[in-house]
Amino acid sequence: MSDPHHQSDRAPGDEGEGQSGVAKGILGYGIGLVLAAGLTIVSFGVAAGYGWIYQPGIPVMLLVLAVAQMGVHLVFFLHITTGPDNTNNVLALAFGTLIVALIVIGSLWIMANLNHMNMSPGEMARHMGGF
Amino acid sequence: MLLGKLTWSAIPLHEPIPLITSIIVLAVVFAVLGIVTAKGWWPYLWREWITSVDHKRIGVMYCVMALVMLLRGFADALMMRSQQAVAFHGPGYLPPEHYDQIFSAHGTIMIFFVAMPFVIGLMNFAMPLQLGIRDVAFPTFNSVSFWLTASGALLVNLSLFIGEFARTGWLPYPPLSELRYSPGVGVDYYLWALQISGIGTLISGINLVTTVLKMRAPGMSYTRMPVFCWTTLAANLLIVAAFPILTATLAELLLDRYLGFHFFTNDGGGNMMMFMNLIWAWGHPEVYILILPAFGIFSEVISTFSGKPLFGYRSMIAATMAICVLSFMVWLHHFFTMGAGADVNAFFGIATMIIAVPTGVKIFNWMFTMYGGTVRFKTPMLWAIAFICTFVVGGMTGVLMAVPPADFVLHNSLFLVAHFHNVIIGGVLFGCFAGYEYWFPKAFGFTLDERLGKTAFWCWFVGFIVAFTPLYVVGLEGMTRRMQHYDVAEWHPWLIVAAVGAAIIALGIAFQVLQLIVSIRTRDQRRDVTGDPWDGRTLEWITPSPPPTFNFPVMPNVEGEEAYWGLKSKALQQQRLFDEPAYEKIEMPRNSPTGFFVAIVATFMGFALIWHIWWLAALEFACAYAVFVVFAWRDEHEYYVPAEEVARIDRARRAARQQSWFEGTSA
Amino acid sequence: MSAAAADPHNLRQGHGHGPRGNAAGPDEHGHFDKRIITGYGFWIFLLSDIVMFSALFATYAVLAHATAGGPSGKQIFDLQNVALETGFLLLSSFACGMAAIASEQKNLLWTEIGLLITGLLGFAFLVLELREFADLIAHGNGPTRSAFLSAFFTLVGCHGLHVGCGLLWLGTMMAQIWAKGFRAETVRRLMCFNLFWHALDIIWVALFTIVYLLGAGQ
Amino acid sequence: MAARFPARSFAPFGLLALGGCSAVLDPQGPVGQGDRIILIDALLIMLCIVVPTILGTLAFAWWFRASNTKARRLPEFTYSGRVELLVWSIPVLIVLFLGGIAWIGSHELDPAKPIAAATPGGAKPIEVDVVSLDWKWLFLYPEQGIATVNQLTVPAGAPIHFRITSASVMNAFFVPRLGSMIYAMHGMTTDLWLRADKPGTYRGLSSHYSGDGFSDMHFVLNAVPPAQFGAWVAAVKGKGGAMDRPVYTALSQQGTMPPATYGAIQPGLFDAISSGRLPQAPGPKDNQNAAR
Ligand code: HEA
Ligand code: HEA
Ligand code: CUA
Ligand SMILES: [Cu+2]
Repeated sequence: MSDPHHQSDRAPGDEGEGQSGVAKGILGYGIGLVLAAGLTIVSFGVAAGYGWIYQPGIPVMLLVLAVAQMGVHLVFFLHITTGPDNTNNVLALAFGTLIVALIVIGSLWIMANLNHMNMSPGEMARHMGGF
Repeated sequence: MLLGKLTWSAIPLHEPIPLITSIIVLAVVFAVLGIVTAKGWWPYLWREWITSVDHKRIGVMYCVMALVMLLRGFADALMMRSQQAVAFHGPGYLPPEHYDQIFSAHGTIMIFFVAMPFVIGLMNFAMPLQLGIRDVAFPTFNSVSFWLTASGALLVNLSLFIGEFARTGWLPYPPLSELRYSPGVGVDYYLWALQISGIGTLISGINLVTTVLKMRAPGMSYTRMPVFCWTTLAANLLIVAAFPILTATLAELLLDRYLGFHFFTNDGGGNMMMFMNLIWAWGHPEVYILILPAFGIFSEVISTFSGKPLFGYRSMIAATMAICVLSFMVWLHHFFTMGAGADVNAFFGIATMIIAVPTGVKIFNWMFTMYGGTVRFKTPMLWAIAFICTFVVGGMTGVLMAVPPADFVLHNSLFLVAHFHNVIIGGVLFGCFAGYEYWFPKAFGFTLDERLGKTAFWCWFVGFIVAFTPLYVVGLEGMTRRMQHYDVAEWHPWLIVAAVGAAIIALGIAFQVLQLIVSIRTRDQRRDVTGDPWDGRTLEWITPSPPPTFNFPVMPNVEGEEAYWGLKSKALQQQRLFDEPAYEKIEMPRNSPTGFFVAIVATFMGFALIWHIWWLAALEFACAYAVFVVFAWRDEHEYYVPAEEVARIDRARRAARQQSWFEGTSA
Repeated sequence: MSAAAADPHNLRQGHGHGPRGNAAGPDEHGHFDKRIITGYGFWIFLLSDIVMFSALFATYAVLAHATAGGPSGKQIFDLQNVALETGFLLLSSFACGMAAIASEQKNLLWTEIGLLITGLLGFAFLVLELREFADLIAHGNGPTRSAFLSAFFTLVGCHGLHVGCGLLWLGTMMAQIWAKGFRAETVRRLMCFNLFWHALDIIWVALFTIVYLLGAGQ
Repeated sequence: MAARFPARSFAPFGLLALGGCSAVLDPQGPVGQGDRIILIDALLIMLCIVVPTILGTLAFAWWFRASNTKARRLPEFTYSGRVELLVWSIPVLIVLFLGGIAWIGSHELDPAKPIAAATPGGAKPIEVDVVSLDWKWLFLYPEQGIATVNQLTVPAGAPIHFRITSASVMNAFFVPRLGSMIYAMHGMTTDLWLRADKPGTYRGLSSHYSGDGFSDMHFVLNAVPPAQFGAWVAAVKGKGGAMDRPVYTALSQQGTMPPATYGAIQPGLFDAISSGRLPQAPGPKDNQNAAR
């Protein structure tokens, strides 16, 4: 009997085919490690500013690299995939991501606006001269 | 110092009002403890309640705590209403430093220790029953959640006797709440109490989300869940997503106060506006955490007492989830007047209004549920109808304040106070009362007195209107909230009317208490033998009242919406009960004192931190770690309810059903 | 397949494996798969934790320029140290994964070794972080210096606190496996620990990017 | 107060007629008038849906009561595409309308947006710098070089530009009969433009709770005919007294006080307060108890 409910859902962190081989498991983590290490090195390299990258674009580049690396962690370490057995896990993740995005973007937008509107004249002068 | 900042002067010996209150409260507490001891109830309480991990028991305890705290919150409300009724051209009877504590405590207690526990209690009680399962996902954590909430409530109430409570309003805006402007322990009481209970709430949210998503009876697909389960899911998703923000925000304020950080201070580059931003990023979702479960209760109640399935079931679900997401996009409407630019204000104003759409859909669907139904005016239904009539007014004034130019003159006025009492009392509280009357027979096995219930309802309804309509008027007359006294003659008559309204509400409360007492005394005549006193439609009515620990002798298999209604109709049609199932032993989680111990540790730790008793705090940290290790080390033991026991209980239920359905004596 | 259809009173019994339209279904005894439930609950907890961090991140981003005359990130961040920390944490995550694989094979020795390495690397990370903090404070750049430093210490320190708690938890787990072997509940807890440790790594990625790399570039 | 504005006659709360002059609904300047008309429009349009909803609920409940034998029961009526469409679209339409008002209103009535004089080419704007203290209001007139506490005199018909800050905790500056309020915050400056069209005495207050003395934190705003304004300024100057650092420092102690005037101000005082260069107000005296 194909035991439906044991497959139809999966705990986050559980790997795909259940108790598959050790080698396969190590390989998965290994790939993850290599990718993550690579992305980290590139990030630090970009930030060190060896002049590889169009200077003003660096922050964007760094953010993209970070997102990529988080994806690598999710897939290879946490085993969150888009498979049907993972739907609930992914939906929860999507909800969490949405909330994080709303909070961070919303806060930054609101606070930038407030800081701009409510800046004191004295402060303004300092701000203009500052960074 | 052995006792940190704690000295005798912290006890309000020289101030008559707090002193007398303290003495009365302490007398009542000791009387209750004394009775329990004298009657030898401790072992029973310990076994059956304090260490219980049964979701029904925990749900009931949450509700009891909410009702007790409701009395405390109401005492505060009465004091405020009477103070404002007399404090025209004079100081009234409450000096500002007391009055300021009172409204802060009132708001804090009502939101965190009345409304939250009440809705969480009802969700805990009813949701697993409706889903057809035996318990929530993490029964022991459920108990931990409850006891942490109780610990927070205890700390808040302790501030009455020892020290003081915050004088900052229910949301402690810095810099007023910073050490410089609030050097006392009041704000610390507030902060630690909420951090502790907030963790409890968060755990409860995780628990209930997991329960709904992962533990439904066979066949109970998402589109077959009762709407109350949907709103439970939505409310708990909001808890999971919003409470961490509260934790972080309060932690930042704590760091400012305890370690001299500069998050929100006037100096060091701190930014007070960041606090408003973050606290409302939690605060707005919070009000939907409160109202969504109430919406769920009304859905159940209206459908049951109209004798019809809910109208527009799928629309209801869509509306619920829409509110859930939208609630995270509107928080700026609480500070339109902080000087943000027009684009920002307008954006958040419009986002706020959009919530009126799904809410309106819900209201209309309830109306159409009654349309063509057979409406029975039992007490829960009265609360539901009154809810629609009052909530739409409160919602309307909310939308009004979502228009920024209108809010520019209404913000922080008593108009605002009227708005939120309108939605909270007319929505959340009426919902909780409806749920209380509706599920009481399920929880205790006997019904509540209808006549007294209806009298209480009418007092409440009338009292509510008399108490809060005047606040809209004085709000438009420019009266600001949190006024300890005033000298504007136009306001005075309205505030006297409002005080009369509060007195009528008090009458309603008296009748509610009376109802409970009378019903308990006459419980033998009002037994609910069938387990289905209202001719219900969802699975909680399939089990006996009160339900056995394991809820269902055999897991129900769900074949459509309104799982129980389907079964019931079929049985009635065939004029016989279904065959007896084969009973098997049932595995249930064991009781656990973990929650209780965690709460004790948390209470002492909170107290130590509030009073800067560092050795005690350190000790409690060590204890907390010890509790964790013991807990993490435990072996999970279940126990089994033997098949014979299961069979005995279910046969009794079947006999009662047989009797009432097919042998005359109808329910 | 047709268990439900053959069950007129809709109360399941016997041993048929009925259809499960959704994954939530229990088996015929009313048991749910605890591993999935526990894992899912913990996953939700992690998401809530991430939301908490997002509030701290938002605060940091808002206050990053509020240096009140004190040093800015550029002046105090030592990227080499951060790179080292990142390396430790990443390897620790990997070791944790290895321990997970070993525990799936019920291999006590390798599980313990994996966890030990995980812990040691995590500890090394923590030491580096504490050294950085101590250094800043010693130079008068503690959290009370400016709003920026308050936010910095809180955000990074909160992650560090998580790592510290994780280490305590890790120790408990190791002792437990040693003493009791691979019981179902221990394995479940180990799975949760794994999730926790990997999640911390994810947060660290956001941290080193937003706080250190972007901060140093300002 | 005479009902000068026709809109007032359909003030939605019939009750209000009893309330004497209700501040927010009887504004005396363009900002308040804008706020009020928006408030009333929004309320009316919503009442169009809210009142029928309440009546409909009561009617349905009553008609379909169990004891009514005439009611037609439709136990299967649980879905209707037409009703669904209706229940979604009516709120959507109202929100579209309200959203439009909100967008335009937010921009037109943005507190920081300068307003014109009552008559074209009329009185030129006057500047008032506002500082909220524990628990009193300090008004600085940079152009006139005078200062007042808890009393504010302005020429009727002239736009007033308020720059608002706080020396300690948050407050909100609000003159209900002139319109919009705005927060006063330490280290920050908020802008607000108001105008009083008619001479008169209007109540002003803090509409954001700020501690124990908060209830006394109100002031009077005297709008005087423009001609008298100059005389008033001269009188204040004549009375003497100066708002300088020592006086300001004394003022920033916690406490309430009756209205007062100062014939001179130390230049740059407001900028020093609002930019945080002057120390923040000290707060409660028993601060020592708060030893860490
Ligand atoms: C859940 C939320 C809640 C509830 C239910 C209430 C209920 C009431 N509130 Fe409150 N209120 C707030 C939340 C709430 N309030 C908040 C958040 C604030 C802002 C605080 C601040 O400014 O910071 C506030 C502020 C506030 C003010 C301050 C206004 C001001 O700022 O000037 C006033 C003034 O009178 C007031 C009055 C009342 C009254 C008369 C009631 C009454 O309706 C009380 C009703 C009585 C009860 C709810 C108890 C009755 C029931 C029982 C005891 C159960 C009976 C027993 C059995 C069934 C067995 N409230
Ligand atoms: C349970 C609690 C609860 C609920 C449900 C709501 C619901 C809403 N609230 Fe309320 N609110 C509070 C509790 C709540 N609020 C509290 C406690 C505060 C004050 C906190 C403090 O400062 O201390 C507050 C403050 C508050 C403000 C801030 C005002 C200010 O500080 O100046 C605003 C402004 O936009 C607002 C708006 C709304 C809106 C638009 C809704 C909407 O969700 C309402 C939607 C419902 C309807 C609109 C009615 C039904 C719909 C129809 C019949 C359809 C047709 C109607 C239309 C299309 C309009 N609320
Ligand atoms: Cu297969 Cu249980
Ligand atoms: Cu809100």
